[in-house]
Amino acid sequence: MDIEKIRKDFPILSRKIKGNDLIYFDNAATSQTPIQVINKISEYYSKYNSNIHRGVHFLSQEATSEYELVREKIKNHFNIAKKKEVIFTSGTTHGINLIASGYSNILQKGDEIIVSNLEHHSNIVPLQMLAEKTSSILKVIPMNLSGDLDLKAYKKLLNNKTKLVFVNHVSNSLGTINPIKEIIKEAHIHDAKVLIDGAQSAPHFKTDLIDLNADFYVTSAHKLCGPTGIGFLYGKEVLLNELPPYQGGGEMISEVTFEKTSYADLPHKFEAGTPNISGVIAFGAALDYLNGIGLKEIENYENELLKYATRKLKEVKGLRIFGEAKNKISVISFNIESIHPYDLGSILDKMGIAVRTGQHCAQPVMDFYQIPGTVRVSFSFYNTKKEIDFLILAINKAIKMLS
Amino acid sequence: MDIEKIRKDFPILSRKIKGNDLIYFDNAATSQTPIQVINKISEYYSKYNSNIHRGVHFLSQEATSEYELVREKIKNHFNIAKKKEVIFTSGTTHGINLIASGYSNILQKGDEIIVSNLEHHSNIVPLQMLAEKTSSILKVIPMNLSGDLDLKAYKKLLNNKTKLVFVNHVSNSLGTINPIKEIIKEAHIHDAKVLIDGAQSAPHFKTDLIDLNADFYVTSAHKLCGPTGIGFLYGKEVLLNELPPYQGGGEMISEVTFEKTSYADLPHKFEAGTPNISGVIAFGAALDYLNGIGLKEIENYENELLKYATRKLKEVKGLRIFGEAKNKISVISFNIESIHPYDLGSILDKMGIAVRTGQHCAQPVMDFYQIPGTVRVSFSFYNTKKEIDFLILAINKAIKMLS
Amino acid sequence: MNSISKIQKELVEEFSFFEDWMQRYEHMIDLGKSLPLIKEKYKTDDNIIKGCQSKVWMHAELEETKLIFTADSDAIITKGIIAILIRVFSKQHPDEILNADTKFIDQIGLKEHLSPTRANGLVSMIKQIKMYALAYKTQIN
Amino acid sequence: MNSISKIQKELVEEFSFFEDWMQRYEHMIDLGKSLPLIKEKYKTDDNIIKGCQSKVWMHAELEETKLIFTADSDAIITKGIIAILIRVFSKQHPDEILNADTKFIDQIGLKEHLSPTRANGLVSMIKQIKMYALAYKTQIN
Ligand SMILES: Cc1ncc(COP(=O)(O)O)c(C=O)c1O
Ligand SMILES: Cc1ncc(COP(=O)(O)O)c(C=O)c1O
Repeated sequence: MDIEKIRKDFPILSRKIKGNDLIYFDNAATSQTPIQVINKISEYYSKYNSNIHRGVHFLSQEATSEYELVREKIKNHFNIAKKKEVIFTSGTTHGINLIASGYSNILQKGDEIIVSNLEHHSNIVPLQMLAEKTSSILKVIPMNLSGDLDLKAYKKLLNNKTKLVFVNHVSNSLGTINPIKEIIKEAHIHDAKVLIDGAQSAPHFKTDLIDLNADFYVTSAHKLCGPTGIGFLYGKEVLLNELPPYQGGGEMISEVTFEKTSYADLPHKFEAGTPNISGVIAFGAALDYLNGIGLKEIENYENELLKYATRKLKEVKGLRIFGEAKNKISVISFNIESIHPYDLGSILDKMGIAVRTGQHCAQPVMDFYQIPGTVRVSFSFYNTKKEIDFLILAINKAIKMLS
Repeated sequence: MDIEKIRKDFPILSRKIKGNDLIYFDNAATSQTPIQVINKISEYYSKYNSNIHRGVHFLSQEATSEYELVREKIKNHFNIAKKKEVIFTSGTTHGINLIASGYSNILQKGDEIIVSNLEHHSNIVPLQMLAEKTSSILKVIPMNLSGDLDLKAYKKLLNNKTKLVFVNHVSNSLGTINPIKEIIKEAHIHDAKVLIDGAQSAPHFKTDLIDLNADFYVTSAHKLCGPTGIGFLYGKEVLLNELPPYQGGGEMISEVTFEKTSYADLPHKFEAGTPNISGVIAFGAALDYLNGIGLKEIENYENELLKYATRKLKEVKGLRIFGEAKNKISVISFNIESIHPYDLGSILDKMGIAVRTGQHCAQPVMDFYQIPGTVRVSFSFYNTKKEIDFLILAINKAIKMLS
Repeated sequence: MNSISKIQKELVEEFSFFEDWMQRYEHMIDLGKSLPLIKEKYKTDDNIIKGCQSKVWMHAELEETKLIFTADSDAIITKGIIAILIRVFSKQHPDEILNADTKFIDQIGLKEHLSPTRANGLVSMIKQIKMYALAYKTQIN
Repeated sequence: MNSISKIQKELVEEFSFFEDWMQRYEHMIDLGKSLPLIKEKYKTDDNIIKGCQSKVWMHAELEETKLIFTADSDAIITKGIIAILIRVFSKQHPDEILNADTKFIDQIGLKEHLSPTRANGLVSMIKQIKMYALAYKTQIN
């Protein structure tokens, strides 16, 4: 992996922030976009922008086939059985809501839903809404100090009332890689269906959905070097067929009269309205880009960054890392004794370093540690050890200012 | 208006299709994108791509303020009272579903919803779903042969059980401009709330939401020279506050614990998850572009194209226009005796002319005329009379081939 | 070379005479005019093939060991397409229909000249033809 | 020139000495250390000002005709911001507080150096100060 060459693909990385080089360590919030993806968007709007699927004309045909090609790419990349099991969404949050809302017609009073303590709000709130609507019960897999889920406790939560389990593959606040294969297997013993939130895992290592045997899977392109406003939902065909459509509109119907409307087949049933066509096409370019580098290469390099940064950060006096799971991705949440994360983040920003501070949309994790929030640095394959060294310098400078 | 100069802003217009210049007459499906909008997208991803609202760092601040600036632009462009009444959606379909779904907790058995016969499927199916869920009754404003709504019949449909009226400002299949100000006024007498589907009107003339006194309004950027995957919903503050959130996730909460979650205020309550940030920002650029030309100028010029094309088309033997309302925009739906619209569309396509054929997601309109579909040409301000002349030539050639 | 391959070869040659798509379309439309029409009584909803903006009705019946196809469409280009298929597959033995490949479609350049909706329709028609072959095959045996 | 404007002018001058944001931040942090602290008993949820990632508690009480503000925050930069505001608005008559403009904030360059969340927080703090002024104004009259 030639990092210097890779960095040149990302125009934003040459930005200066108040005289300093931009150091972008907020990759868990959104990834940066290579020129190949930006160019694909321009190409779309300059050459074959058109509404898809229903058009007889040339542009519409080109746009449709580019769009459908991406469905195929996603199928291959994530090892999905059938193309029609890939539903385009506007992102992870949309995908989770689509499934949660679909089960509001299926779940019965007293049924149980399991979620983990490590989730992003997007994987909590829709389930709270579902539980309220159906009078089902939301149960929480507890976590421990290292940031791992308590699998023993999970197994005890499962029973024949458990209908759904929603868990993220990787925690966005701590970086923990959850043992989802085992989680799925256990759930299936009780015939519960499992949704995996892949927002934080898809960017960092290869996901094989057939091997995992997940029932549903969601992720967002904007964390995968792709554009905003697009993601996809995978669902097993039989399960998706059981769910009612989420939104009504064009594209998702086969016949409309005021007396009776019949719905189209998968995937269209869940893709109402004009989709984010340029987003889908650019998402395809992003996958091509990542595969051009190689997800294994990315994983190895990011692991190296994680190890290096962890070691360096631990040398900083008073610094405590939250989340030290054995299996984790290149996300480090930390605080420094008696310094508010927001203060530290502000000073780092002034030195050109973009980090995130606060609760990271994961208030239950913060509540668990009884902290108001953390500073989170998250690395991507275009980051370098040199940038990490500068981070350490900057942190030490900030500590001086803030004490 | 300098059309030649304007045409140069649209890279796609210089495309050749099988040796012919592209003539794009499918503007009602999606509009083309000026270079100013394309460049704005590239700029976003090259300079300040970042997740918004929660970030301490510079990029996030820039992205957030550009994003929020567009809310302001929309507020001004559509004359909306308050910024927080502007909710970003993924498009018209999403906006309609959000409102329809919100009323599923409010409508009671026996309540009535009115829709028109002239609607796009996106403004029918969500209401059918709502009616089914709430056991309310869906009533239809009939249309007449000219493609106008029957307002007398509408008034008779209204009563004190009417809770919602969903009507488009302009029909996408026929081009009819509906008298929505009157429709809204009548509905308000019965305290019914009105949603206006502005997908086809916003591109063609100025909309003043305070003057119209609409309760809800939706439209899509992709028909307004903007990108795909983004639109907005306007709703009166008091009404939006009464509706439950549509999707759960990040951004739309103020506090999350497993026991109790509280929702954020408008507009965030309805904007769960990472939004289509680049889409929003490019939408802003599109509005700037249109305002740079002037909506009044656009309206006048398009009216000229409409008149010219209508006259020329009527000279074609056997051609029948569907929808000849006095007030209409530059959309013409037609058929030629004993020629299937799909055949005609295919031949036109081969000559580089992009038109749409079929039902235009408005099956009830086709059912009304008892036809399988039409050929629809729809003009935008970058089209020319010369292109219309070529269309007429091409139609005559196609008729020879197909008879 | 069996009969199906021969007809396919003929068709490919026939179409290769034309220099542009316009002429090819005209030829296809001409072929459509000689389509062996389905009897009105078979024009039922059951016999409609989905996947087209236009409607296609198709019917098959056995004459000794050969399948005879008749069809119709409300669109003339679609009629041309189905006429081409019927020329290839009608009056053939179900086994031969089942074994036949459909490379000739690409060779004619049909797919690249059809809209995807129509190309889908074409695929549906071939599927339907093979389904009939499968169904009648058992009747013969 | 009334007392509020004078203090504002002083502050603007004070900050103009510093050449870069780093020094300005350091100065702000220093000011934060001299913030008149709110009494623990007033550190209730009622007195929290929303709109910040960090928490801000503020309390006001009347001493004759002047309002006295005390405050605290869990973040040190936020303490600096509120210290600046208190220096301007504390020990002033409610009327003067209500009439005061807040241009000095832009003149110091505070807003452009703060994150929008913090800038929002700043706006909320000023709002809160003016609310207190409004509430106590009626007590005086
Ligand atoms: C009148 C009308 N309503 C709704 C829609 C749906 O818009 P979108 O597909 O952008 O959600 C359209 C566009 O096709 C339309 O023309
Ligand atoms: C684990 C996890 N789940 C869900 C989300 C929500 O993704 P989006 O905002 O793209 O819908 C995120 C991203 O912030 C995340 O990290």
